Amino acid sequence: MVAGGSNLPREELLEMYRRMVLIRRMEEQLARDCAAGKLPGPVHLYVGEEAVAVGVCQHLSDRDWITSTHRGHGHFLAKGGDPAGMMAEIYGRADGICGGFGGSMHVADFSKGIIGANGIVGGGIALATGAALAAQLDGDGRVAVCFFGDGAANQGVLMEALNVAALWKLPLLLVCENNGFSEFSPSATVTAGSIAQRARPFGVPAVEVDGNDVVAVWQAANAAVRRAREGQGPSLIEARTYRTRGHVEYEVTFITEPYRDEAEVEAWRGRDPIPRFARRLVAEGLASAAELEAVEGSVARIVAEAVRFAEGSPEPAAATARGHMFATAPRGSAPWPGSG
Amino acid sequence: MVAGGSNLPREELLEMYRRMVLIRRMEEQLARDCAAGKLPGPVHLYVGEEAVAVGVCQHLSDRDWITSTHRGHGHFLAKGGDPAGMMAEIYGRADGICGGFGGSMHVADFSKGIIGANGIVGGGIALATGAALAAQLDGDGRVAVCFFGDGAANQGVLMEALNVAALWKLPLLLVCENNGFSEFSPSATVTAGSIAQRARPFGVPAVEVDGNDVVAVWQAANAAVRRAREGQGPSLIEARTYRTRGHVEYEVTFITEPYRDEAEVEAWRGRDPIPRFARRLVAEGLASAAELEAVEGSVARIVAEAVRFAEGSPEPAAATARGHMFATAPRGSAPWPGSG
Amino acid sequence: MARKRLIQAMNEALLEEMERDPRIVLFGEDVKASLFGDTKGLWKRFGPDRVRDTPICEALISGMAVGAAAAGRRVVCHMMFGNFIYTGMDAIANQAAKLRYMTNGQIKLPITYLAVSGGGRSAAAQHSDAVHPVLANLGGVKVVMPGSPADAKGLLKAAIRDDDPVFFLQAAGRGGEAGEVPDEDVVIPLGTASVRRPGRDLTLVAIGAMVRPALKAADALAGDGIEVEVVDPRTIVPLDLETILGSVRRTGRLVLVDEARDTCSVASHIAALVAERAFDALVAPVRRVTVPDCCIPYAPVLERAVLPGVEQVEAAIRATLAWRRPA
Amino acid sequence: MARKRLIQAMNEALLEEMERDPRIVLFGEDVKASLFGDTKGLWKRFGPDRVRDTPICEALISGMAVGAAAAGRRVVCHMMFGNFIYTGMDAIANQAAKLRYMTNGQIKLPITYLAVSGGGRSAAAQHSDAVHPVLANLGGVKVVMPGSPADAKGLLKAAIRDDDPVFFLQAAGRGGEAGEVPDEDVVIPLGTASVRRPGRDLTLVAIGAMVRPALKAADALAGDGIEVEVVDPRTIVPLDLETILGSVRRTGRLVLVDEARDTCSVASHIAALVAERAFDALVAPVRRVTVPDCCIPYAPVLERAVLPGVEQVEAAIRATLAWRRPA
Ligand SMILES: Cc1ncc(C[n+]2csc(CCOP(=O)(O)OP(=O)(O)O)c2C)c(N)n1
Ligand SMILES: Cc1ncc(C[n+]2csc(CCOP(=O)(O)OP(=O)(O)O)c2C)c(N)n1
Ligand SMILES: [Mg+2]
Ligand SMILES: [Mg+2]
Repeated sequence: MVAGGSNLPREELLEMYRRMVLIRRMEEQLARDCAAGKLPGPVHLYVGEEAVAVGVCQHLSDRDWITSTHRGHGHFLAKGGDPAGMMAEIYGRADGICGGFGGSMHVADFSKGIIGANGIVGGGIALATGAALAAQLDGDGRVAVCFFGDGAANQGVLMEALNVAALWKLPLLLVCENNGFSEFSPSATVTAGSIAQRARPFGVPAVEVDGNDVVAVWQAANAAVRRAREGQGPSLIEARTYRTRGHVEYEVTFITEPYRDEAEVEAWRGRDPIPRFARRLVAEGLASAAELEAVEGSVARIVAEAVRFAEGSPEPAAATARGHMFATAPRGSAPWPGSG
Repeated sequence: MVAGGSNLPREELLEMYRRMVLIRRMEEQLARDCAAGKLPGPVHLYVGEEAVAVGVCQHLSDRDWITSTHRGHGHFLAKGGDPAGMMAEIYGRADGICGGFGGSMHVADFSKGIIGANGIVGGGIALATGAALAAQLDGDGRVAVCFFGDGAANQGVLMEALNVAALWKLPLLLVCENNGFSEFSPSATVTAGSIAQRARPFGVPAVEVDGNDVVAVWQAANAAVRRAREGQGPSLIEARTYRTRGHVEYEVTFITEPYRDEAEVEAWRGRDPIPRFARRLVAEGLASAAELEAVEGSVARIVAEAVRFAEGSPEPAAATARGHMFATAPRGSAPWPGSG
Repeated sequence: MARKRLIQAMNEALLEEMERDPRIVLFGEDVKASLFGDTKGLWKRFGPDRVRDTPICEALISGMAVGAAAAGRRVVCHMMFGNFIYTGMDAIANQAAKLRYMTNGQIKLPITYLAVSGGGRSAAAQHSDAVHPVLANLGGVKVVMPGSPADAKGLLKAAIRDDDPVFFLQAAGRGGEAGEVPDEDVVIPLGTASVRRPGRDLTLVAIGAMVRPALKAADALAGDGIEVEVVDPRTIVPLDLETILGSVRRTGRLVLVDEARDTCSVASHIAALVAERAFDALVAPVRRVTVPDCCIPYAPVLERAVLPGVEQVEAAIRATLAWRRPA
Repeated sequence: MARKRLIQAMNEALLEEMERDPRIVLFGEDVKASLFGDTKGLWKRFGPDRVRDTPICEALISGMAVGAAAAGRRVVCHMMFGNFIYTGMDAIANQAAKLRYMTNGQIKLPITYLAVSGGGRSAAAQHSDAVHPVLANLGGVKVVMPGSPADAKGLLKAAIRDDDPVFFLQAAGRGGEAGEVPDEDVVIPLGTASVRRPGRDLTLVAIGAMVRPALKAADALAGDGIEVEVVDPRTIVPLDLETILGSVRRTGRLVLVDEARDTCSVASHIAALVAERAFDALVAPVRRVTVPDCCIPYAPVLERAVLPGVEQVEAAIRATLAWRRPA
């Protein structure tokens, strides 16, 4: 028996459930940490959208590439990034996955194919296209997946990527996470027409999918990833979802007027992908309530361990602040100015 | 009786014919001048594409705006720009329409609504969108028209403009001159799918039209300009045409291998919009061969006068080279360096 | 005169100028919600025609500003963060900075581009660049960097009334900085530096966000009887070189503080100008306190290490004063 | 050793490096047809997988280079004209220059961006900018500007083999310049200046296209017994400051020639470095011969007036030598 008529084995379904819960609990921790003033920089949480990252990344291995967004914790964790390394990074610690140099908007792990979160809206699109080019040249069936928001879909580079990927039949999957908002602007005010349709003039297949249904996302991604691996070129998936938290964690401190209805948020909370998936797993007899509880337990331990790891990690050393600018050490470059 | 079932009066048809001939003869002169080494900079000729600029600009007054391309002589003249001022500009003379500061790729006359040719492929798209915004705020029915090539259609800014113009219902007309090439790359190698279709996902109406048929262009532009003036928003026209000369005048000196079939060029020469229109005018009894000859005569005088004017104009004064950088003279700015 | 935050001063300037000139149109991403507070209330006051939220498409909006200005509007275009200026750089560098010149002065381009610039808030590399050196090198755009709330108001008014493209760069994290702001319609002409503190021993040129640490360092040194003259150029293009040269001619010593990466910084440029034009007045090397040629890191301890701070400024001043020509 | 044009030297370097390393991929607009000749023949030799014509979309291709490099390729990305670097600036400034740093050195980004830069051919403002100061200020990209065909070959090889993003800027109009080019596999390390002519009276630092007028000016002055040392830094980032400082310490005088707009030029930056590090050696003001802060005009007479030429260089040298400390 498989959920919703998918061919998904039980283990895979449970693994997806586990990942969604992991993302959620990690971010709930971050929300508390932010409120407590423990995070040095801004964080954009993915709460409510977990099914998208998880449903897509379930098809990927470490050898596939993803690019992500400013709302990137979910993609990082779904692709197999280390929770402790991420937590330490967002805490700004030396053992962070980027040594404290990047922070929330730049969590990356190239050894896992995670090209990283991105502070530039739309910034991942060209990177993913380039990774897809590399994958095509490698010729061993890798794919590149680009996660981007509905707001990012208005950056022209999306259409540039559709054009090149179509022409070159690149193994690229463009995943638009349409959560209804571009910061504080509702989509209707800044996004004309349909995003999925934007792929069509280039001959790139596109589907719209319920982004709060992890199985539906899995299915859409399954077809698209297979297409890409087989050399048939790019696809676009528009996943309809919603962010139930703010655009950025401290937004109430500077956004003085509401930009959306509380009722709308409530309605979407009712469509929360995690309980929804849980109900389905239980209803279809694929998991017991106890099993799902056990997931919560194991995830809670991972989160606690991540916090412990992050808190125990030292601050980076000030003397290392110039960091790794260049791989080939520059000869004869002027020493740090201001040194008198 | 009107040509091709259009509602165009004879005078307007003859005026369009006259403009097309003017553009052609001006550019043939420039081609000779270039071959003779008389032009300081590169020139991109519009030969074979005149029907597009003329068919569109026939709907515009000096109060409407156009933006143009590196291949901009035709747009400049079709919109009522002064032939002598243009010629002097391309010769690099003080009486050029831009005082010799701009040259071929920057001929502009704001008093005629000509925001100007542009050396940046796609550069006119955002400018035209901004002019359309100004026109909308003016509220007196002005429109902005953006001419751009098929190559420029691959710049993402086109899609950004489609989105904003659709959202704001801007009085904008996007005219893609699809001449089959992006420099030396045939469209099929660099442009996926259909350009006209790219407007659809934004809800922007788009038509394809025979760009070598001035009446067909006139008709398509008629509907689009009326729509824009009435506040119904943007449109896109894709005009299929061909440049029968090179991308740039001296290309044979550096493009050592042919990038297109001579037979293809020949076939398109057979569809040359000027003789084609001439035949039609005569066939439909709208003009006599003698009348069309008279057009040639009057145009030849204009071209000769333009050359005379340009040749008689002095070179700009070296002391003025810093030109008009700022409208509000900067206080306390450092004088010209290198003065010792 | 009333005590106000810098961002409030900007907000007032925008409000007053839009009131004054109905041809002003303002647009950018989320200018209605207003992330920083500078555009707060404008949408309500002036309506959706004159105040427009754009989609995220910096390449378009930076160029739309040019088109709208060329077609007769006075434009305020919000670019949000300095780094997004790179995203919209094409139309800024190729159109805004050139269209007037290329067409022999046929048009004016009255555009004010707003952005926050620089670091200091753990926003990391893609939200913390100080972009003024890049803009200054373009030649065709003016660059304004207010160092106080009062200056912010007077300079923003001047920027908006100016007939050229002006970048008004508000220091990140300085929006909350409070100071006395005049109630009257004060317009500070672009290209006039401000001597924030007189002194005879050394000239300290500090730009934008760096004015505060510069003043603190000067204060601290005053305790040791060292009198530092703090000059805030306020605008980078145009640059009030005369005030700087005049000061250096009196003090003979120059230190510059600039929150820019060192290579091709404004600090470097002013140092070069002085080394050319006031060479005979200089009695010690010209020192720069700048950001090393690296990105702005996330962790606060790292970020503090790369951004110029009071101690570095003090150290540079002391070293300059202690310098003796080798025998 | 054989006499070759600079563009041929580049073409050879590209060909030899692509032969040497099959992981190199090259793309850009019309690289198959090759407007400048640098990529001529590569498509035929290496096929459509490794040599790709892109559509016109600089914002994408500059970022694709980063993605492909991050995913393990060595990339050559042709940006055509320097001004189009502005069009692709977002990914250059926000990704190429930062991705390695932000991720704590997890990756290398071996990318060579090619472009012609600067004026001199009546291509007007949108095809004539010298973009090296802007790039140098980004901190995260290297900048190479060859001053001769031999240097072009050796430096391009070094750029391609380098594991960081490198901009290789060929001076517009210098592609035809001929010179002796070694046949062997000579690689010139980035960050090594070249003393093009020794001299004891004055140090003349000349960058890229400016090396030629600098050498001519030095030649002319030699007739008057004035010995000018001409230093070509060859790479701006990294900068071989030691060679420059060493020369100034010997000569005591410095003139810089840079085909950049003056404000925040590389000339300014080197002047600042010298005014800091070799102040005691200087016996005269440091002069810059640069482009005024304006656009590059079309008409030849105007363009000649704004681009540094032999006479201006000569005049600056003579003025520097004639300078006496006011009594
Ligand atoms: C180039 C650029 N422009 C603007 C911003 C500021 N910004 C950050 S997030 C955001 C909205 C993004 O919307 P969307 O792509 O839908 O992603 P979401 O936040 O909804 O996940 C904006 C405008 C940015 N980071 N980068
Ligand atoms: C931003 C930018 N990229 C590249 C170029 C170089 N270039 C000049 S014309 C051209 C081809 C333009 O093709 P298209 O838009 O179809 O116009 P056409 O020349 O066919 O009229 C290119 C690539 C440029 N001028 N600007
Ligand atoms: Mg969104
Ligand atoms: Mg074309």
